[in-house]
Amino acid sequence: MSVDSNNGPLAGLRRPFEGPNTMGNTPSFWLGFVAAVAVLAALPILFGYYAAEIGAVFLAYALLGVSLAFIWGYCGILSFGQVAFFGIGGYAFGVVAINVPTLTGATLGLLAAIAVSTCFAAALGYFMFYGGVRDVYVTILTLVVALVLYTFMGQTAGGEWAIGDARLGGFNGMSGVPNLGIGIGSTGLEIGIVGHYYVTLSALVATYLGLRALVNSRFGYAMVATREDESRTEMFGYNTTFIKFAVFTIGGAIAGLSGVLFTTQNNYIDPSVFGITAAALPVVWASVGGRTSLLGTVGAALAIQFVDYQLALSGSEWALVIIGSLLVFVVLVMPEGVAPRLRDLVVNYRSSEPTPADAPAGTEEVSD
Amino acid sequence: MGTSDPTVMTTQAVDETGEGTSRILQTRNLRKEFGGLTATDDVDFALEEGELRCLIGPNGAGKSTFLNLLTGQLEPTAGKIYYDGHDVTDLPSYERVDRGISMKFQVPSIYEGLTVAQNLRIPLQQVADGDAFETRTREILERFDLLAERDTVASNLSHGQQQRLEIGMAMALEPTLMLLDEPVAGLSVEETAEIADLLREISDDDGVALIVIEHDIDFVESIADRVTVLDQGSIFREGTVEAVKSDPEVKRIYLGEDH
Amino acid sequence: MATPELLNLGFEFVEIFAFIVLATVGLAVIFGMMGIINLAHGEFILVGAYATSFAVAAGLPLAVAMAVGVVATAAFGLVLERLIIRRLYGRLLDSMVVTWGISLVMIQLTRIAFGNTAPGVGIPFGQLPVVDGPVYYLVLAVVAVGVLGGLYALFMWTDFGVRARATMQDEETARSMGVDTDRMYMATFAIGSGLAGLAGALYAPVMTVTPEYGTSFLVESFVAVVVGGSSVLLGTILASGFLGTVNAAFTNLAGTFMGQVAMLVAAIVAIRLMPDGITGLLSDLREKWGESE
Amino acid sequence: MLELMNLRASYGKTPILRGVDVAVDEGEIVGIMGKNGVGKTTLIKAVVGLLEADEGTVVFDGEDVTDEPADVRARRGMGYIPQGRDVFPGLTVEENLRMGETINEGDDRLQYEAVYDYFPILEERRDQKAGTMSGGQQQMLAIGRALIGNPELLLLDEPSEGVQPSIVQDITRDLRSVNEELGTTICFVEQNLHVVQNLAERCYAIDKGEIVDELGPDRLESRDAVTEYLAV
Amino acid sequence: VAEGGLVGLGDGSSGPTVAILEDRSGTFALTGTAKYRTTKLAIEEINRDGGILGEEIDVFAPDPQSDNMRYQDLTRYAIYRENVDVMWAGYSSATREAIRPIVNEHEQLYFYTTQYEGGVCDNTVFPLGATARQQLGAVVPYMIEEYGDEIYTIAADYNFGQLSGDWVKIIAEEHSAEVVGEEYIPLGESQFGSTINDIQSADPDFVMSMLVGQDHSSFYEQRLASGLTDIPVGTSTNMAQEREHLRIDPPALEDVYAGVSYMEELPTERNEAFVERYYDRWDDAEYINQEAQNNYFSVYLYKEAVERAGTFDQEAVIEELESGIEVEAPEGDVTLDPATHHVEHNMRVAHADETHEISFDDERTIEPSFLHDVGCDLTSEAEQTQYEPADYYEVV
Ligand SMILES: Nc1ncnc2c1ncn2[C@@H]1O[C@H](COP(=O)(O)OP(=O)(O)OP(=O)(O)O)[C@@H](O)[C@H]1O
Ligand SMILES: Nc1ncnc2c1ncn2[C@@H]1O[C@H](COP(=O)(O)OP(=O)(O)OP(=O)(O)O)[C@@H](O)[C@H]1O
Ligand SMILES: NC(N)=O
Ligand SMILES: [Mg+2]
Ligand SMILES: [Mg+2]
Repeated sequence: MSVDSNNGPLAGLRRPFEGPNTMGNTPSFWLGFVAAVAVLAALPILFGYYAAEIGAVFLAYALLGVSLAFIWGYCGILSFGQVAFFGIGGYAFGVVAINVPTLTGATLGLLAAIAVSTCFAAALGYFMFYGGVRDVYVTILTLVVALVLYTFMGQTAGGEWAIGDARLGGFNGMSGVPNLGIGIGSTGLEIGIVGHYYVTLSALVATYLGLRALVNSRFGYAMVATREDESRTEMFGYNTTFIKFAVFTIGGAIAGLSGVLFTTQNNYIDPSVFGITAAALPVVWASVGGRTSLLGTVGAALAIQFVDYQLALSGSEWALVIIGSLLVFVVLVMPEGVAPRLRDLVVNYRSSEPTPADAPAGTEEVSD
Repeated sequence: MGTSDPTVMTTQAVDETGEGTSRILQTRNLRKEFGGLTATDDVDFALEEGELRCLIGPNGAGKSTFLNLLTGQLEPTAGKIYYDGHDVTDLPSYERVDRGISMKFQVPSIYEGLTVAQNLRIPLQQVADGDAFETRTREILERFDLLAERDTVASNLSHGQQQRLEIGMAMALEPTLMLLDEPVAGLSVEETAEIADLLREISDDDGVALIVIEHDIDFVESIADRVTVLDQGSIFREGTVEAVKSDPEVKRIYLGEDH
Repeated sequence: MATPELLNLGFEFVEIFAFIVLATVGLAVIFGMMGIINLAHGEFILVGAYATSFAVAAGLPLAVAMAVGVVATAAFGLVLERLIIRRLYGRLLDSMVVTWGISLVMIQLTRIAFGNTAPGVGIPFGQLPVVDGPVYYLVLAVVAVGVLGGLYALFMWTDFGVRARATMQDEETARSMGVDTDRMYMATFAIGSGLAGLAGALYAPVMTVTPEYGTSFLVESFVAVVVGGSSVLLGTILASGFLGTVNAAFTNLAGTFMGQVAMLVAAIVAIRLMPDGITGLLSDLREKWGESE
Repeated sequence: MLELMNLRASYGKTPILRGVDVAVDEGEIVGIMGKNGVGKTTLIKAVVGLLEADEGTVVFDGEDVTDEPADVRARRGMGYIPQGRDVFPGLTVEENLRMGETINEGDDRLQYEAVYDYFPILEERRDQKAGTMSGGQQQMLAIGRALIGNPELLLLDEPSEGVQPSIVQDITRDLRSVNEELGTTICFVEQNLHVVQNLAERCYAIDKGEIVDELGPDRLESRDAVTEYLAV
Repeated sequence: VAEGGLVGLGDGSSGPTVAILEDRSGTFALTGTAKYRTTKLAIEEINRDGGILGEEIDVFAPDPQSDNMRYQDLTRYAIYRENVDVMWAGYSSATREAIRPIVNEHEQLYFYTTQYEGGVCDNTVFPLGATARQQLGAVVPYMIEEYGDEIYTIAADYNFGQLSGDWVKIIAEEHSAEVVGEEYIPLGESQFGSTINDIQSADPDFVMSMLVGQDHSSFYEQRLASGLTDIPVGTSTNMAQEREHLRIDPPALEDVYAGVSYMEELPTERNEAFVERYYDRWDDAEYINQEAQNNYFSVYLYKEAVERAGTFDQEAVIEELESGIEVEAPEGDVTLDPATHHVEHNMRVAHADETHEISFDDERTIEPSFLHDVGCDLTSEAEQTQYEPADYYEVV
């Protein structure tokens, strides 16, 4: 621990975001965090539109990963269907924005999409948790919900499957989804490629900080207690059913937001977002990065998708073999994920150092 | 059979005349069946405010079942539970806790992955925050002799420390009624004595009512004013420890001739 | 409804029932007995199908080729259990993540090694006289029921079964009772794998064998296991019956798509109403019935 | 029958047993006592093979079994009753008993009736899932399960925990008669004064992973001598 | 933030770069591999003959592995980093739709060559495959004439299949025939028990099959096992694309009739020479499907347009493509229709007998008339639409 970890000049600013439920409660961690955000922010300046366009997709994925790490890592709910909310958010935005092809539509679309995915998650959560569905059954049920959506959206090719001007489009997907924008009518801001990148990055950073504050709050402890032992927690006067319901709903809202960011980047969405491969990706990111580490999950999502992208460019058939093996390897060797392992390394390293203040700056400590 | 107590009252009656009786808990015809087996058989049970009652009885008599009915872990087949003058039969567990019932399970069930301080935080943040929270944390750790273990992960505590932590957590809720299922099982004589002192203290100093299940009759003797003997789901005897201990029927079904 | 139509509907039910049972048993044994959620279940089925296809292509008679498929999958499962799965006991969710990784690898390796199709295997036995369909589907149904009966006897009545179940519940204690628990794990996993291989082998003649072959079984098997609940074998029968009925009825009324959707929706509702599955509900009912005694 | 020489064992890096020497003769009833967390359970686990010894030897029936896995030792005739009633919760009572037979491949197993005689409740509940039995009922099942294989050596870890007083007395008596009638050697861990005094012929006291005392029949008579080690 | 620096980077050589994004693995590898190979073959032939405008063609050809997400990534990469002059990409319509927003945003010249549902009217996209209207227009009237006027449609349950089903109805009506039943089968379904029952009970004169993918080819084996081979099958998808007649043992495809613009078996001298060149180049190749042939001739179409334009500039090339170009394709001479960016194909009916021998019948040229009817004219108006028959025909 750094000497000034609890009374530096910025300690007051940091306090709401720190606590035993998150890793990285030191000034050097925050230094590294700011540096990492700065690097991400610089990417479009350094590498232009292309980096912005590709990078925004990765960041949207990272946000999806965060939504899972939050509910799985902190509340023990493994949803295999986060993509359901992701996809619903994307489609909902498309439906609204296509029907109202002005900035009003884009603005409404964003609000509507988050509302719809939140409500859907709330409905599903209510249905499951108040119905006594538990553990692995939640996992499989959420997966089945995603697969039902996949099957359902796949057969919406016909013209009758339109909401106003927006064709759902079956497997061919919904095309012509407008860009993000804020405004009324034609006055306002349409968000272009680079703007979109920064919007996505901001959403990710804001969500991360918000969730950090949440998990270190009173509610956060209740979540962790629920994860550790539900019936015990109930005996301490917590309505664990409600806690799970609320957490699941928040997770759905975040996934919905990431879906909007993803869909507006591609101006297109199709049912494959609900498919089993897509459904498994958030689970992969959270497992590899460390589900109890929001930042670890972000890092894993970015890294894995980047590697996958590079493998795709190389055209290698081995991409899936490599990703799959990586997953098996990480879970077997580091059951908690990479970030917690790194944290342990850093902690061990520090405690073996006579002068902890000299420990290398935060970049070492990649976990949150 | 349940001793039919002429003072058993309906909810309303309790509400109106509560002061006269100072009765904190009362069950009426409480019944729980598992398939063909009646684990709790029409039990009428009553507990005074601040009383420390031990529940003894043969294995399988239905002691744990009875306690689990009180906490809401199990749903009764029939009957009513009144707590502090209110019918709580249909309330979920967490709402019963809000009203002041807390419980320690038969098997230790602390949060093994969390530290002692984090464990304590879960109940404590329900009743205190800010400075009060810090003070209370310290107080409880001191009282249960866990100050040195503050940052120890609970799974690394000894059995006795775990038991103390769990009682401490139940106390943190500032309950008016505490239910303990075999709190000294597997503890050494020394630790058993420590727990006995603790429970007496909780009862005498804090005025908390307690129901304690235990097979260790010496322990029971060292803490309890009155004991209730359950057998085959029903209240078999109720009275002072001496009276119950010397009852030949209790000897026959439960204590054996050594006692 | 006219008799031939009823017969056709019945035939359809038998077909779907057999499919769900055979798709599910392997998964059910591995999940229910060992607490491993095998997301690579479909790819175990794939191993059975490929082995069968290649054995037929190599000139073996179909029945022998199918036996090859079963044995190959059991052996494959055995190897995987020793290398990977045994590290996952007691880690339910991790097992799901790891086996998903395995599934990715297997699909892609199959593709790289064998291309996009395996050699075709014709449907044996010709067609039925009354209803329009292959005799083979009836054979599948008989095998499905036989497998369930055999498994029930094996796990409930034999010493092996009691030991295997005991091992899965508490390995340490079972070992201290003289059970070679490593062998129990291997044997149980191999049986589960072999059953997956059996499904692959039996459906190799009916369905085109491609690297994605296994995914056709996945949804049905998972849904059936979950709807079935904790008593895996009884659960498999009841869930297959229930889901098969829903699927057959809706397929008949409104086509294959509606059949599938109806089945999935029925499954979701079923889990909501019976969080512990059909067999969970049964034991609750047993408890309730006891009350009136 | 059983001889432990300089036995050392640990969980991870924490040493728990620091060189234990124990010898139990055929037909003896030997107790092991000590306060919580001193390593009694660890010792028993090292004997039955659920924990690997770091150092030292375990000799059973004249043979060095130190490197044998638990299941092999069990089949040699070690019966074990774990602390905390580790019955198989999903198996029925009768299936649990059936598991007990596993350790004995010979034909001198006990009949179910014999076990039911000791614990009638087990016969009544033969088809009930063990996990739904009460705490004490599970303990009886655990004992019955070990008896049925008719082991040469019976190792019990706190058999009285959670059992009602009268049955504790019954169990004590039953174990004595098993010892007398079947010649079973018994080695048990206990916290319960009555059991220690009424069952043990000889008793080791353990503290911090080492044998610190051995009590013969005369000292076992004395309540004070015994409680010293239960409340060290 | 400036795009500059990127655009200029290029790849050193000044010659044209072509993206071939065709699946060599995954679900569509069976057709995609041949598409990739024929494109490569054409480019190699052109390079050997001195390239286009004297420039050698560079190829950017990673394997998208039948994954639409990869297609999106690769399309962006091709446009931004490889700065490609033209691209061939994708087998399924879903792939085309997934990348069309990117293609549109960057006004990228794009050839989509799969036979498809039709209706795409898009200023930088050239959908050169035969449309459902063209393929079904060849086979359905032929089947009605030969077998009768009761039709049972089974089709893959997605955009292409459903629209094809609509076209069967339209064409049936035009020929006073009737669709007596239709069933849409989920992609990936490989059990046809109930479908076959339904066909048996409806007892049509023939079945129209627009089944897609390898899972669906189980239909033919199950058709044989259920004794359904006495009912002939017309198709716009099978045989010419996934060579079911070669993959499945006879006589499962007995009396299957496909409306095609091309099959490898086409017995013309020009085609036989093409087939020989192909197998010389790719000795492990298995089959040249219909779309692979489209890829091949469209490379020449592109070459012709560039040479006429005298530049690789995409706008100029598109303008030349819209001037009505004709090339000698293995299927016969084909003409690009300037207004719709589609091709007037030489359509024929291919018949498989009980040994799966292929014979051809009823050859004629069918123009892409639907888009004309709806008023698509890309020479005068830039559009990015996909029209559907439901908007213009009562019967669907
Ligand atoms: N879920 C259940 N299903 C069936 N029977 C049950 C269930 N739970 C408890 N029982 C039975 O109910 C009876 C009472 O059990 P309970 O656990 O309350 O006993 P207890 O008095 O606490 O005993 P002990 O002192 O041994 O802990 C026992 O016979 C037990 O087998
Ligand atoms: N699985 C384990 N991992 C790490 N440490 C352990 C483990 N099991 C026990 N210990 C520790 O080893 C020490 C000895 O434990 P053991 O269970 O042998 O004690 P015991 O004498 O049987 O105590 P009790 O009377 O409470 O049963 C204790 O300090 C305990 O905390
Ligand atoms: N264009 C097709 N077959 O999807
Ligand atoms: Mg109890
Ligand atoms: Mg112990």
